[in-house]
Amino acid sequence: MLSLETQMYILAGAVGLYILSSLIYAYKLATEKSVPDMVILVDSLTYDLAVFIVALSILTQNAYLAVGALPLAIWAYVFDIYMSKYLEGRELGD
Amino acid sequence: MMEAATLLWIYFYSVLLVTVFLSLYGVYRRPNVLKKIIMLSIFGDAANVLAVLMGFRKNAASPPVYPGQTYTEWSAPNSTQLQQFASAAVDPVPQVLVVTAIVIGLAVLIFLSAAAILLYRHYGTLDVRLIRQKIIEGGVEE
Amino acid sequence: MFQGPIIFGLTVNEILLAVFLTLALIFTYKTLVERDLVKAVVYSGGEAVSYALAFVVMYAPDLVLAYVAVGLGIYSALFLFVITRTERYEKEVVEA
Amino acid sequence: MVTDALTLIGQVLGCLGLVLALVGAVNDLIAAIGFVRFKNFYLRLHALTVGVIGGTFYPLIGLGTYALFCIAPPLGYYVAGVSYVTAFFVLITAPAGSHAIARGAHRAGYRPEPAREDKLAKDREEGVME
Repeated sequence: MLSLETQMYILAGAVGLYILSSLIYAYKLATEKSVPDMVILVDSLTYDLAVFIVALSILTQNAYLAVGALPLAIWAYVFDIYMSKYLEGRELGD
Repeated sequence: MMEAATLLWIYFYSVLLVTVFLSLYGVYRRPNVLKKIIMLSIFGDAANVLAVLMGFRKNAASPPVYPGQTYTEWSAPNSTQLQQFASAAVDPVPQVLVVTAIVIGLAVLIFLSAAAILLYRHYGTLDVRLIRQKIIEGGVEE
Repeated sequence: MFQGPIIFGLTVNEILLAVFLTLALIFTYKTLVERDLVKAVVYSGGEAVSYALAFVVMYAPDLVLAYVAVGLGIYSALFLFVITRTERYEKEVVEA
Repeated sequence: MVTDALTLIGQVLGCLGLVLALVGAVNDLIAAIGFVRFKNFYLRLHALTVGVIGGTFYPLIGLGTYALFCIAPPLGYYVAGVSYVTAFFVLITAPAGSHAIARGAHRAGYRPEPAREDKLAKDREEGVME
């Protein structure tokens, strides 16, 4: 099978691709005009970075770093719900 | 010619200081009260990151949480393991302080938001220049 | 222990930290010059995500638990609540 | 003998998970290009779907499998648990969130710009559906 060095370099390549796509998302977020587009761009950025945290935790052999993935995914969903409620023109407590 | 690492660390501190001064400029110059509050939140966040960066260390190599390294049966680490751990670990004291600072900043911002809503109910606007005009015209003192 | 490649004497964590701090600076500038306050709130959410990832690469993931909840969730909800109760656009000039 | 076969199966599954993570990274890059290239908001929702399911859910499953079979037990079990739970919650919450934001955008007046016909807006004007 693949040696350990090869596995780690494949993982590092995946981390590099995630960073590249996050930079594209951030560029698009900085030049975007309408509000729903910006909201789904923040979503994509957050989900990307959740995977990035887990990959970084495997890459540095540190279990302590993987904690942040679940809150990132959950609070991006909450951000979605708040913005859609605002766009529908309803109060936040409805 | 300095090393690349030294230049990068100078860049970290300078970009954080630029963020801090940009947000303070926003607090001072923007007319809307809510924009002032948003820039104040960014100011607090940048200050927190600055505090954590002071505890970060060059070539910090992913310390294990416990020096003994086993999770099921804990054994006291010997002096070599402790030395390795202390030579690679980041400083935990600013992180503990920043947890408190985040929560207190949240409380302060909730108070300021309630004050902004009351201000809008009283004057009908959030622009500080219009509020000053209304105070001068209406003869309300302070 | 695999520490990743060392590029010009820099570890991967330092390069990623530079990237995330620069992203946060760009989002702060966009928040400063934006007239629409809803867009300013979304930009501040992106800035919160950038700082959370800066915390991760600085080996402080316990702060991420508190900071993502506060910066992306509660600040956005709070500011949107204030916007629904008050006005949305920031005025540029004032007639005398 | 049996132990060797089980170890080999574990290695194969771990490497398949690693390949899944790499494919997911490529998917995410495709989604990012789609965000740049597509014309309006309702088309970009397709790119969001590629970025969430193909670029987040499958790589998390792959990384969890890799950590379960190819990393020494305490760290491996921990990372596998975190990634499986995160993948489950992403699978539940992301479609609900994208549906909510699409509905809110259509109610707020963002129309699909190069479109032949918008039947939802027409139905809502005629009062067929609320």
